[in-house]
Amino acid sequence: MQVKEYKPLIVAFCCNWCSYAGADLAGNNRLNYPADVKIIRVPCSCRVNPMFVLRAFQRGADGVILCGCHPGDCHYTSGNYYTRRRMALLFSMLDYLGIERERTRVEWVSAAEGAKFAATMNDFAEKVAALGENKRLEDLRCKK
Amino acid sequence: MSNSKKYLREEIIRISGVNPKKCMRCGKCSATCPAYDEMEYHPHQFVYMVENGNIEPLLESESLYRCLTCFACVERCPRSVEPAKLVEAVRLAAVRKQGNNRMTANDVPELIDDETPQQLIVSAFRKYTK
Amino acid sequence: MKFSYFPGCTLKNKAKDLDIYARKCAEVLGVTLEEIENWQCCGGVFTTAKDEVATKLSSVRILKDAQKNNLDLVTVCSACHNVVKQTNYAMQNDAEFASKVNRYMAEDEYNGETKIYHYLELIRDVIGYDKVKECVVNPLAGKKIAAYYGCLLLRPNSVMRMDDPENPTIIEDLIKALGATPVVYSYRNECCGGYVRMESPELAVKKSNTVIESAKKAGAEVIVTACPLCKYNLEKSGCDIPVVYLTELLAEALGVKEDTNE
Amino acid sequence: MQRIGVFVCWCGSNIAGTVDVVAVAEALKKEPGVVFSANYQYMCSQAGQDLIKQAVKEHNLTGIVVCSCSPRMHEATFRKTAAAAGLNPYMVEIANIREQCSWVHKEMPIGTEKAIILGKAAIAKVNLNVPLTPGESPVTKRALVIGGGIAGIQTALDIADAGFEVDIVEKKPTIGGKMAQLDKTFPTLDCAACILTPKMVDVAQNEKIRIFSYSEVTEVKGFVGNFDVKIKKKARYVKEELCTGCGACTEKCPMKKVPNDFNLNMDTKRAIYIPFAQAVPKVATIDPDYCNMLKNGKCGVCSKVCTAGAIDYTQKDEFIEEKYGAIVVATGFNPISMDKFDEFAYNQSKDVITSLEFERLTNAAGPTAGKLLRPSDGKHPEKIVFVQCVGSRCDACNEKGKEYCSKICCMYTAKHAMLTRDKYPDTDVTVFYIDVRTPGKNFDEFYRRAVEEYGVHYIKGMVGKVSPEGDKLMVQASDLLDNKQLKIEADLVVLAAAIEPDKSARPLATMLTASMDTNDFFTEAHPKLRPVESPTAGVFLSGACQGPKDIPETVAQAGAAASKVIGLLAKDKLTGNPCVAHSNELMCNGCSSCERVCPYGAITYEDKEFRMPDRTTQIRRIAVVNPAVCQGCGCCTVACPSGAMDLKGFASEQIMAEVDAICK
Repeated sequence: MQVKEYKPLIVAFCCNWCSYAGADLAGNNRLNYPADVKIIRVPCSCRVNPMFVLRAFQRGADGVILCGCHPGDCHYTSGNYYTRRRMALLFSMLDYLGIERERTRVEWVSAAEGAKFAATMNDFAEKVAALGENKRLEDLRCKK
Repeated sequence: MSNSKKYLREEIIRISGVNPKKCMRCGKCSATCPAYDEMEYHPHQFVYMVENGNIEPLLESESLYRCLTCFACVERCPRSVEPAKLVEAVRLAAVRKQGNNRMTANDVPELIDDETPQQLIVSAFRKYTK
Repeated sequence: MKFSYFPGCTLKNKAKDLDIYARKCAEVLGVTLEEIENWQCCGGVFTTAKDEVATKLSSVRILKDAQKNNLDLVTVCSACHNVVKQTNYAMQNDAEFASKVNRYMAEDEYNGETKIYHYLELIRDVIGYDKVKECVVNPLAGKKIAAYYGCLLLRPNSVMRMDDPENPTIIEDLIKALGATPVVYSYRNECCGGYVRMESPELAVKKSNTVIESAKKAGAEVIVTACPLCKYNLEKSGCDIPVVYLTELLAEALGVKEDTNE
Repeated sequence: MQRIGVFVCWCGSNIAGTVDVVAVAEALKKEPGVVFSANYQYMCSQAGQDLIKQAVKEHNLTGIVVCSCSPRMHEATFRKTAAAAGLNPYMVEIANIREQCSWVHKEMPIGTEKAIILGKAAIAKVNLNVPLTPGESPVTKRALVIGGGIAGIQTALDIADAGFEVDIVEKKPTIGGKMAQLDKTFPTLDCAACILTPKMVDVAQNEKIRIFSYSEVTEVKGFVGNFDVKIKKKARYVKEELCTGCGACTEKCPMKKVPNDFNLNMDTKRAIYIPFAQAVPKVATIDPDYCNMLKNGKCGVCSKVCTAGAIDYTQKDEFIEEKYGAIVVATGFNPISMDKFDEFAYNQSKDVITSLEFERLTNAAGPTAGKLLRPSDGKHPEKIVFVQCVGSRCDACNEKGKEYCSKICCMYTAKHAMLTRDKYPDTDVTVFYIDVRTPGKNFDEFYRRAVEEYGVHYIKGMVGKVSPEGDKLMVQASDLLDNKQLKIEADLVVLAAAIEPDKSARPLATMLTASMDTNDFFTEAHPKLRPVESPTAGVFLSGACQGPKDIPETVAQAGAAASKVIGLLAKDKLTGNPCVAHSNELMCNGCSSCERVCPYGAITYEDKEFRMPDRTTQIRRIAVVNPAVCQGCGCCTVACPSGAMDLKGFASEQIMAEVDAICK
């Protein structure tokens, strides 16, 4: 029997103005990153409700990453600062619940940083894959 | 390109770690080379000939032993090609062949004097023998 | 301040002045050089071939010893510096090479952690020219001195990172600190042909003469170098102005030259 | 339940090469709500759009999912298609299976699997979409042009010509830019000043154009049609409105040793100066780093000789706030520093110069009054060597230069060589080149003339080292065609330095949230189809800030940028973004959390009467979002503790549905 290769499931929330454009630029430049990364477009990283992150983990995501504009560059002036604070709290709580720090990340990627986007995703996917499947929130997972 | 030429080219590229395809044929390596006049094949020709697998003539050439390893070509190449490393790789490919040592211990006494620094003798062995 | 020190084989034989004065001057300048025990010759030239491993092991051991002593490493000879620094760079940046080397290193695994200073960098970055100026007792005022860098100190700059490889100032600044006048000339960073001295002496003479002529035209009275091979080659090629080691020059200015002249 | 149509685009082989589009269309057919699924080579083509329209009619679709390129590329296209078919345009969602799938993954099964998941997420979202109607915002009918070189000048003139007001912000004391420093222009050899200065005068006299010279943009807020910009007018210590530009002060100022940057520091100017005779505005400026009066209060000569009373040593930087509908970036270029190329001895000999310095040396208004003299000893050079491609076309690993071709050097070098031979037939001119690149109207003919009629020696090969030897320069170079190393004795060496974007470009891009490439050139919205627009709405690009360009190209692009600006300013209203926040008044408890995080002040509170089930009335404080001010960031939705605040188009439920679809 062939053992199915373990593929992590990664949800990436990208702000429309910088990071989503950065992801597009990575595409334009044909910079590869794992297909395990699935991007959800949000207007600003500050649109990401901690609930969304929890939901992703409950539904079986192995890693969640938020990408926004660099500090000071937010299209909406200050959204990314809120993201940073909110996620710092959320991630420390998740850490307490046993979801390793490496499974969550906030990263600033500008519209010009296609290479950084791809590098970030490669690195994140590698780290998440190294941790293996996320089982810690299994009990909390919604039963389908 | 014949297989043996291809093999030799891959060997030189592997030993040197140089990618000759980066060259844009500007000739700055040869423009800056202090040993140019003493060389039959010049640095830019080394790059071009390795790229084309035309390495046999280089292996036979005295040019291999005229390169000063001064790295002027490496430093000034706008394309980061590093011609000196190619010269060294071809030279090694030549001296590594059985019986092809450029210099033997017996040759040394004639070539040195009382003041010859040790490093010259050591480095000559590094460069010209295997 | 204490540093690990690697003199190299030539400095133990034909270029004793380079070594002795380096230690003397370091002491005057408040630096202790602790010679690495049981070192071996670095090999005199860094082979750029990726598949040459054994020839670079002695340099790796020197670097590892400095790391064991928990000290940064100081070198004086240009050739040794070039070889050790290029080896260290390869250990840091060429994972395949490093893993091959470490197969020879038993429990002494090494991955390029040691920081290397050339004696000139030690003066510029650690001691400082101001400190040198304070310690000068015999200012070399009026002397027109040409710094000869050669190729080994500066190139390849991506590894050596000592100074601007095309317009360096590190030796000139030292000459100024010693009270003398530096002579800047165009061929100070061109090769003297030292490495081909045995293989094709006529070429070595030709290249040396280009350097000597360039320095003399610019008004040099003395040529200063950090490389025993350069010194030998320039002298053998008929240089009619003195060629001295930079540590000799330094010792003269710091007033410690006579002490060691037996 | 929605009736959704799924349309999978091949994008030729761009998508179909890595994604099995048929399999994607088949798989998505089974998703809840999907009643129709199709694939087509180019969904964005007319035929592709017709396919969508037809499907909407035939299958009574209420929602559309297009699996195609990035929504940043064609979301607007497909929304228009939906509208044309009678659907609300916001019932369209795009699954990005090109930039974020087929282009970044190599294997067909992996790409196909991911494309299906992305399609499912989009379908899950559309299932929860509701029709949205955008609000409208007014357009401020004034444009801002940043940079007053030929690019900025041309753009401003063209916008003003259409009847709109334009402000030019120029950081130097005068407009004119690099072109003002040039002598002649290729390939026609007309004098730069003769064709530029009339345009500068036109700008000065145009009542629609204001020039903020010696000024910088310090802050940009707002959005397309409604930018709020703060401009710093640096203190020039001269009252602009009083100064007549007579120049008396610039002759009497005792501080004579100020490096003259207009002549690239090859001569000096006074501490109070007018950069050049035809400067616009022709107003003096005091350099505070050199003025004795400003430094230690001792002098005041300029104030004494100024009959207009224009000198004001107490002047302070002034800040101006202005509203604009559109912003044009025209920040231009500079030659790169030659510090890292000292194999050419630029820092070791005064007689090694850059091409821009050569331009000043041959300019009648330059430091030598147009006589070609060596900077070191003022002697006429008998032998000149030009070196091309200094710092251009370098490898990415090379720390010294730029990867791109600087584009203009081949032509200006041919010009310099030709002009030298024309004026001084006794001077020997040699050009070292790697390639001569002359793609332009009459360009190659021009270069051939330099060779054939003017006898310029072109040698294929690069210079390796320049050695100053006495008063000569020994040039060591390759002659590749002759397979020789040459050693040439020259009197003057001219380096064709690569060009790079002005240093002010990067901080400006940050302020504008406009994107740049790794070389700091501004990125265009589309490299072929939208070459003068930045991806940021309302920001346009003119001239070399977008990439190396010669003058004809710059002027063409400047005009194109102006026409885009005019098209924008001609509108009275811009249709806004309907994806704004709104509060569910039944859930809102009036806590003000949302108000505190809103960066636009779009949220206010009102007391509203609610009828309770027991027929009593209750007055409660609730949040109200002003849709014209809200920009739709969604920060408030997360801050809201009761879940009353949500964002249209990106509702919590919708995003959650996407998460579920992806994690299934």
